[in-house]
Amino acid sequence: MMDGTAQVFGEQQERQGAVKDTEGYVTEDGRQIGGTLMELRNITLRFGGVVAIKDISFDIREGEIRAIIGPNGAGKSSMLNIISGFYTPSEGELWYKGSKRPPMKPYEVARMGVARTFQNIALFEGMSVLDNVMTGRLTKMHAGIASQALWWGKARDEEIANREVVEKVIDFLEIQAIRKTPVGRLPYGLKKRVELARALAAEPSILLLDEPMAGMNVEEKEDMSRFILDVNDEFGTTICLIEHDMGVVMDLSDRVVVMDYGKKIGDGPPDEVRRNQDVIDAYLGVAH
Amino acid sequence: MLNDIFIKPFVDMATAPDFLLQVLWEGLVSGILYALIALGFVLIFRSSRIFNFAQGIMVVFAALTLVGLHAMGVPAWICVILTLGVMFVLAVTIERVVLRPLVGQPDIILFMATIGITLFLIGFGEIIFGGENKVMITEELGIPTDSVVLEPWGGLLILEQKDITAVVVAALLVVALLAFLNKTRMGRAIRALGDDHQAALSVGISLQQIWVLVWFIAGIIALVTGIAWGARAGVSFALEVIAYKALPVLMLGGLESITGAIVGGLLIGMLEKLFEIYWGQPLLGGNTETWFAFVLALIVLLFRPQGLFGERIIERV
Amino acid sequence: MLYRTAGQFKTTYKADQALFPVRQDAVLLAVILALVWVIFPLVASEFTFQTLLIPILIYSLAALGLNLLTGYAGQLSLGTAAFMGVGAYACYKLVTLMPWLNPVVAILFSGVFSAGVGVAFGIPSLRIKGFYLAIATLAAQFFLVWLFEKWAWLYNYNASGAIQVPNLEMFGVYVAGPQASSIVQYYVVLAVVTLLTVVCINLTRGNLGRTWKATRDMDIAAELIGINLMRSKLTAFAISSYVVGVAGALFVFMWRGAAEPNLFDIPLSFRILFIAIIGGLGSIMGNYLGAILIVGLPVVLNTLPEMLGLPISPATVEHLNVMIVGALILFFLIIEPHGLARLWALIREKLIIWPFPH
Amino acid sequence: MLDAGDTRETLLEVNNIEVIYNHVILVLKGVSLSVPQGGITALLGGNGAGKTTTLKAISNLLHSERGEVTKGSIVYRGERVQDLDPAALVKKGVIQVMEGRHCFEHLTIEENLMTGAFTRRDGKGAVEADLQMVYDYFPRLKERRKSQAGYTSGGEQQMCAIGRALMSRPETILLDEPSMGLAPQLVEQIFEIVKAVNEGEGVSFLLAEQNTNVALRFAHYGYILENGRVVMDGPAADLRENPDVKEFYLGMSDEGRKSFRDVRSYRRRKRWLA
Amino acid sequence: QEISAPNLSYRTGPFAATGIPVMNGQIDYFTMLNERDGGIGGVKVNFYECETGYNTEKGVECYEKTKSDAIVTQPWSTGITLQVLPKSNVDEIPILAPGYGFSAMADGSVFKWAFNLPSSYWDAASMILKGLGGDDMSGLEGKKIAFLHLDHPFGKEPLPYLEKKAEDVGFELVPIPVGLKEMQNQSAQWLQIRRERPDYVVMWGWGAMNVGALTEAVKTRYPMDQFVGVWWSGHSDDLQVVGEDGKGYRSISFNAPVENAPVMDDIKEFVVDTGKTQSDEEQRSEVFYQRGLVMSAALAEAIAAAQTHFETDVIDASQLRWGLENIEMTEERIAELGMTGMVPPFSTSCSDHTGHSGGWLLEWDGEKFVKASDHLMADAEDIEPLEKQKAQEYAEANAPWPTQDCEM
Ligand SMILES: Nc1ncnc2c1ncn2[C@@H]1O[C@H](COP(=O)(O)OP(=O)(O)OP(=O)(O)O)[C@@H](O)[C@H]1O
Ligand SMILES: Nc1ncnc2c1ncn2[C@@H]1O[C@H](COP(=O)(O)OP(=O)(O)OP(=O)(O)O)[C@@H](O)[C@H]1O
Ligand SMILES: [Mg+2]
Ligand SMILES: [Mg+2]
Repeated sequence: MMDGTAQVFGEQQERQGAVKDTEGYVTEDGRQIGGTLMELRNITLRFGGVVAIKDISFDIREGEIRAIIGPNGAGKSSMLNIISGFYTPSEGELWYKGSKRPPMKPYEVARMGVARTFQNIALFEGMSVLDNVMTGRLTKMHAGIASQALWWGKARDEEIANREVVEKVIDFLEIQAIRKTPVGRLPYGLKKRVELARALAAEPSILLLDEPMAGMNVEEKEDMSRFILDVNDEFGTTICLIEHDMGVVMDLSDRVVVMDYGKKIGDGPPDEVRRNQDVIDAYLGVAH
Repeated sequence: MLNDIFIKPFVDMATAPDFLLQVLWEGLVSGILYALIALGFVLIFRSSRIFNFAQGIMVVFAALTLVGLHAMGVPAWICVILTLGVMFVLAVTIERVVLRPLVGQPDIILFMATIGITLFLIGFGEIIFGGENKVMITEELGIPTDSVVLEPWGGLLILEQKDITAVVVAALLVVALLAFLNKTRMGRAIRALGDDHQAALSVGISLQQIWVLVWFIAGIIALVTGIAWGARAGVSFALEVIAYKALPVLMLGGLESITGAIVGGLLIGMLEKLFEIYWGQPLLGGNTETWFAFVLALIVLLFRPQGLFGERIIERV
Repeated sequence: MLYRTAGQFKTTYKADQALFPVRQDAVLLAVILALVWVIFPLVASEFTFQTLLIPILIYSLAALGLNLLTGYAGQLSLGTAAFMGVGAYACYKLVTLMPWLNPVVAILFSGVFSAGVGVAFGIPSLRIKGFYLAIATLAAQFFLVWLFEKWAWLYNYNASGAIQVPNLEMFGVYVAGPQASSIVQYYVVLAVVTLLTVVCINLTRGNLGRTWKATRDMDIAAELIGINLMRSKLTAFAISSYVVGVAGALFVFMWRGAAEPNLFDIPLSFRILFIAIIGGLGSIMGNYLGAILIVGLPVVLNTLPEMLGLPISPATVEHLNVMIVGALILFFLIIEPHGLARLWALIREKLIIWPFPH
Repeated sequence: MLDAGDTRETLLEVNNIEVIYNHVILVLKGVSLSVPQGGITALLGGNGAGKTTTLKAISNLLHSERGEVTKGSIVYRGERVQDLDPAALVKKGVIQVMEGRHCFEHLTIEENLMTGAFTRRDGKGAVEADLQMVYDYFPRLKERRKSQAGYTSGGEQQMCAIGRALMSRPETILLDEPSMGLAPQLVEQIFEIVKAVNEGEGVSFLLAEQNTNVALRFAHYGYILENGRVVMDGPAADLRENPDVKEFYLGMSDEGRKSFRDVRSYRRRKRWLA
Repeated sequence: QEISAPNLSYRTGPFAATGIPVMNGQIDYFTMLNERDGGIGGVKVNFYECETGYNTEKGVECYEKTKSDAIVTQPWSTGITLQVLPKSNVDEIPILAPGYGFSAMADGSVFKWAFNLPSSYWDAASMILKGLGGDDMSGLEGKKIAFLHLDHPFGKEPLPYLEKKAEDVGFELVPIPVGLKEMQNQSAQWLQIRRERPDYVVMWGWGAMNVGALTEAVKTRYPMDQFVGVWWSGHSDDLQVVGEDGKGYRSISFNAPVENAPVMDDIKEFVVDTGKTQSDEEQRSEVFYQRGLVMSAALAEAIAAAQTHFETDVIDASQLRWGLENIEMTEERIAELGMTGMVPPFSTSCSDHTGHSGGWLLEWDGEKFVKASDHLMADAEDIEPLEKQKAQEYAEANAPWPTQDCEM
């Protein structure tokens, strides 16, 4: 349990409970990837008659950057929603840190260290950037109502300690200047960055990013890529991302899952996926 | 106690079936009248997501105008036409003065604005028409006022002809509205507007035109409602409180649904009457009609959060 | 440049989190406090106490309670009056069952009952949203008022069915009931309101406040980032109803002196909703501005024709009043839908950059 | 394809407009641009540059966001249009496809498309034919025609929004970030459709886009917006070759495309106007 | 120099229909006195209105606003009465609630500052029972009486008395409450009446409730001659809605309309013809307007009595209190006032703040109300102890409560 000051943003995450039985691998650029952090087994998801995901299995390993790609409507976002507990799969199981995850409410999932961003930005529009990022730390604050009401003791200490963590995230993502701006007024790209900040503030062990770079120009994508790589690098955060920009996906990710019409049509390192004929037909159009 | 709750009421129903029929009929008639108010709500809600609290006062206002004009010696049918004119002017004014500047504001702000309209109309109406109770010009409008007396099972069942008229008119109105909303270009535009008015604007749907239209139709419904209620209970500002009853009807039926408004109205009208007569009065000291509808709607909503016929709430991320 | 913020730097997060980071605001607050604690009591007449000062404070408090729920946590409530009623009846039972109880303690304690009732009627909010949720609060509204009427135990079986505030003493001074003087009641109300305002400010700027605001702005996202919606909504209902309940107890015990059940009927709920909305949802200060407008305006309007010597009959004045209040609500909504508080903020922003236009 | 030198009749002209939100936030600080008949004009620029605002100013959708054009003029076919309501503008043939899709959630895809034809008066048959045309362009929409738009995927919604605009038989389409969130194949496809519509039906486009790469491939002329001002404009081909554009908008350096992984140090955006 | 006597009127709101004619009558009477006699004892009476809309909050506001120079408060609603009653002790202003308010206010030793002349609601209930069951009410034995009442302090007021009587006389009492929101739509209540088949329906109605009840009664074909209302349910306008169908309906009243009473001539001469009235011809001939006159006459009598007793023209509030305790409305005095037949004689005293004038049953003949009974008197034997008991309870609940000693 975290009491606010003991552990601040910037320290290495503890990797407790990770399964050690599956072997990790070493990436091209020499990073050590750990064992399986999360595993999805035979997931199927139906909405009434629509089958959004059909019998898909894949795993996410500790410390890796995992991408999910596929045409629109393939079921990628739905997959993230399953991981973060928003949808309950009609069939299949989900294993996390070595044990089968029982059906859970989304907030319980979040408290287990899963943070995410959303395809259609889901910021709290009525709050300032700072407050939005502070919500990322809600799960780490435990002061009672009485203490909060009087702004005394634990509540105040926690507030200051967590504020420090949040300021670090803000510095990291270079959004200091807009700290006090209401997010409603921000341009799209900055909103995406604030969303990332909110997710990072939770110090997750796994970070889910749903199209983090949609609506950005190249330069901004470069910045965003940088942030993602640094998070992964410095804090060892496992990242699972959905993205349509093939340049980004191919450059950043360690392994890629390709989905089409709810089915998995490819899975492997970028180079392999890029050459997969099914993938080219269904998604890429031309080889990238 | 258990006997009083679970057995006696049903025994009572079985032993006096004619009375039960009368209870149901009374429930049906008030249900229809609730539903009429709810219809006005639904239409406006569909086209603008505005929860139009002013529908109740529009009913009063329409009825008062009608009666007031008649008192000035204008023939009944011309009164109706003039009243429609007044309702049209009202629709245009509301659109110009209130809705247009408030486009795109949060729902609750618009809701509040309609309460502002309500207050304004109450004050305005009282200055013009005065607060006294007035008699609806039922006969002058050619509505039959006799009653039909039936004797099922040797009992007694009294049906007022004006109630029967109200039921028939309401049914016609619903059919017409359903056809309008689902089959016409305007109807589609109204529904589109309710979903996303920015997008509606961008495809060239004119908010102003549609809102005037919709508020005017709501005004027509208000006039019909006003005549029907007025014929039953006289016309005065106290009528306004019945508008509250339209709220549970709406919620039960689903805020966007015409069918819902009617089904909700009938359900609530009949059930609250049954409950009051067979449970409320003997066991709870009566007057349960003040809350029964709300609690009923609440219970239904717990199982169907969008009401019986409402549109499914789309939750996606 | 009266309102200059330049040059006021914050060196610690603590200082940055202070209530009034801008010095001028602190000065303004000091002036207001001096007015309400010292100047007003010195100059106010009985009439001013009874028709302006005390009701404005009590209405502000009720609106504040509602604002926590609707403005901060995003749950629309149309049942405020009923929850006030619960507070009032609870307080009445407390002081009649335990006459030795300190009246202020009784008032503060009676909020606990309305908090309980509030939570019960808040449970549907877990499934029902938006306007549909209003039905739950309306059910509370109508059901509770009915209960106040039918449950004779609540009003000690007296014939009129109304509750009447007995004379209550505290430290040898009457604080409630007909014998209590207005100034004493004013101070009691002011103290309670000040206390609860401070509490509400703290709650809304801290963790709980952020939880509520997140729930309000986007509940799905809130849940996905780890907020337990049930807890968030129910605490909002509880705390909001608590404040509203205390306001209800004050309403009857420190001001009205007596209450019939239908006092707590829906028009009162709407009135408080007006105050909260005109003042500004999601703002603390707005409630005070709103109350001043909604409570003060009719009083002023009523005296106006007399002062101007206009020969308008009292009934017409009343009708005009209703009309004007309606029109003003529209007017304020149109010029600033986010309420007087936002209007003030806007003016402040302009003052800060004044004399430059942007 | 149109050439840079080709001078055609100017359809839409924006002269030095200024836009203020909420009475205080100055967003556009003097933007001028023109859209020729039958051309595809691209409006490029980073986040918050003011592209959307420019488009909304043209289509008069600012009003409901508490924004207003305080200076300058917007002229369409020689007529000042900034005081018209959006519906009147649609009747004149200018329609906007909004950023972020904005489909009518509770209407089916087909009903969504039909609302696009709201202002048309040329009879059922013509509308029906155009519906077929849209389905031909977007077969995916035909598959999902009976689904409520709220339940379709992002890409499907984008297609629906474009299709809906086509249904009004416009002369000019203001297209805001059509590629956002679309699979690469689809981006290509949608731009192909834009091109096809442009060439086939003679519709002019004003296109706000982040995906500079594609945009400059399909557009004839481009404007680059930074911080509420136009900082550069020129024929698309020229812009593609401009070294600044290359570096900051196309992500190319002298050695060709750089890997996102290799951008080790954060690059500061170069400002044309500091 | 003038005497300030404000009236907390309600010409707006849901009950305006009942309020307007009474208010008109009240104010017209004082206008007449001012015009004809130059006031009372040579001092003009400033009888002005403060509009409450029957809203308690507004009422209290009016009370606070007017109390500085007022010699009397006429709160005009049970809710407002409840609130100003305890205050009047502190502010020392008499409350005059003619024909409404607490019945127990009759006990002047406890309610030193409150007056509800000339008859209380318990009196009304008692007179109705007598009117239906004969002087000893024996005709009611074994009968069933439905008590249709507004679910509000006003409507509940006669219940303690009726319950007691039901036990004593042996009739069955079925209370049927009508919610404020159900006033217009009483079908549930009348279905209940149809099911219960009561021998009589007694109505404690107010404002729009009356019309609602009458139309339902006509619809369910309840015999009108078994349907009786309190005096607020005897408004001609309400009956106009059912017209001929309402024939036979009765209402108890402490005043009766007398079209050509001498006082009406004075009203015509000094108020109507000078254009100082808001009433119209038709209204002036009706029960409610004339009730307003009677109420004002009683107040004027009290003022006059105080003036004589204290030998001063401009009396103050506490002097008026004495005056209100010493009203002598004898047959002769009534005749002098030109009100013969409009109100029964009565007198008040220190211990009796009501006067218990008694009244008549008025019957709707299809067009107007006419007297339909002899003068009825409430049975004091039962009512007096009840008054004492309830007054005592009230005083205890509101301790410390100042009382006065009426023995000396
Ligand atoms: N709540 C829901 N109810 C019904 N259908 C749904 C729901 N959520 C998703 N779907 C359907 O499931 C399919 C997959 O949707 P999803 O959003 O996962 O696609 P995606 O791969 O993220 O596409 P995109 O790249 O366009 O975002 C779509 O056809 C969509 O219509
Ligand atoms: N409703 C609004 N109120 C206040 N400011 C706004 C509003 N809408 C936009 N802005 C501001 O205007 C500026 C320009 O926004 P705009 O949406 O036009 O940018 P854009 O170029 O379309 O960016 P993006 O590529 O992210 O869509 C931004 O800084 C934004 O914060
Ligand atoms: Mg997706
Ligand atoms: Mg944009």
